[in-house]
Amino acid sequence: MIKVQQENFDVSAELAALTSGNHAIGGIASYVGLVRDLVGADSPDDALRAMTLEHYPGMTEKKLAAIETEAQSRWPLEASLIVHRYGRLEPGEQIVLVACASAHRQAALDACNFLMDWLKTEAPFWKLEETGAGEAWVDSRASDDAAAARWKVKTDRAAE
Amino acid sequence: MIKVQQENFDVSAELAALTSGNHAIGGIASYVGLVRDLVGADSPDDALRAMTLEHYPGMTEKKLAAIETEAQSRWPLEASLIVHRYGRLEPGEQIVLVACASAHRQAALDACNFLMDWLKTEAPFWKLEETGAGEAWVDSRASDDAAAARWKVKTDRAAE
Amino acid sequence: MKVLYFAWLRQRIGVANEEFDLPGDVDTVDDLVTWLIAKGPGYAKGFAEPQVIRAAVNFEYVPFDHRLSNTDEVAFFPPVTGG
Amino acid sequence: MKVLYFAWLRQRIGVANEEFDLPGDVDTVDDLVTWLIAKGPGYAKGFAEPQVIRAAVNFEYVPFDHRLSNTDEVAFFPPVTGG
Repeated sequence: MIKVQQENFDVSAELAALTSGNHAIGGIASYVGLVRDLVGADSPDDALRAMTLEHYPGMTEKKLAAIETEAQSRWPLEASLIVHRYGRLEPGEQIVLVACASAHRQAALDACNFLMDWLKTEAPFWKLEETGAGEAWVDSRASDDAAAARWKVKTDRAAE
Repeated sequence: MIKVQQENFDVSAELAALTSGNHAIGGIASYVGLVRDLVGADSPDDALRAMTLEHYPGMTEKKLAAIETEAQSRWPLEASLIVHRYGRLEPGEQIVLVACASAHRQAALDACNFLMDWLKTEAPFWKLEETGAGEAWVDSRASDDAAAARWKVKTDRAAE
Repeated sequence: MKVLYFAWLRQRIGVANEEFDLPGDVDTVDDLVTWLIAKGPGYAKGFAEPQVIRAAVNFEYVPFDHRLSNTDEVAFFPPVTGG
Repeated sequence: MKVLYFAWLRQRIGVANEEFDLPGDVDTVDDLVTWLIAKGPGYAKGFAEPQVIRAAVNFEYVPFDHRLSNTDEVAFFPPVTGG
């Protein structure tokens, strides 16, 4: 299931809905991404006040559904969920939830890892950071691209 | 933090307590183990009615705290949590929660995976299954031992 | 066709989306970028480093030699930073 | 010393734990198993396949050649199945 929303989410409620009544599920691996504020440690002006997530409505849902299908084809999942928020979020707030339920522990954990790597590099979201020094768009990280490349997902992205 | 308890746990509340006020945390990887009932699919007599987890009070807490320390020495974790229940549990109920919070996504996911592999093979818990056919103790699984061996944790276990 | 811009590309160009007929001399995404750059300084600034810009047509990532049709929805944006 | 038994080992022996003085001819965990087996049929049944039984002394897993002292807490149990 895919949810792209402004509202916050409750992890317990999402996991309960995902597994409800399915006793073939041995476990649920999940990852919750939070708005982090590391930059403010040294200089108060650098402290993150908020982050605004912009996305491409329509394409986001389509791409998230496609990668969820890909994960389900790679691992024996009983259920899966991606919740991704957009809009303005403050430090400590939840951004994203990925949850994968399976009879098999390692399948659940690997699928969760796969989906997070993909989200970082392929999901059409952009982050605008607000600090005391002003606003700045977050650059994509080479380490995220390398992590996603581990899985050899076929994409038709532009040659870069 | 280590909790060995009979009571159920609320994942959202546990994660919130783990990360509260720490804005250096970029994400939380977690795994929730559930009581699974696969055996009942074909024959009603084989259906799992409940599972009773026995443990070794004192040793359980000591071993869980030791492996949590080991995980914190291997990965840059901001916080970690193991909640393991004991007593009688029915299909669909939560057994265990492992959560690892870090600035770094992969560290959180790997540490969570490590702790779950360890719990399956080294934590002093035993499972008694109740079905229509009676009660039976669950054997340890060779696949769990192999998964734990990946991490090369030093143990002074008896030669087997 | 409909063209959308996101993140700092949207800010530099000054519009979030616009609709116009596919110009006669525009066959590919690359051609469209060249055509847009000629429209004004905001576009020129937005596409100053075209190698960092990604394109999607009808919600799928495409290379810049992808051929366009007049019914396409085309989106341009910087590298994504989700999760 | 205190000795504890868990899971099916506890059921076969019929007691969860017991306390007694370390017998004079018992030096190691292995010696203790031999001594226990002689105590009765429940113990003999419990330790019939000693290679599957694990031992802990003072909350740490030990090999069967581990030497015992009278103040030890010794636990015997089948392979664990946590998580």
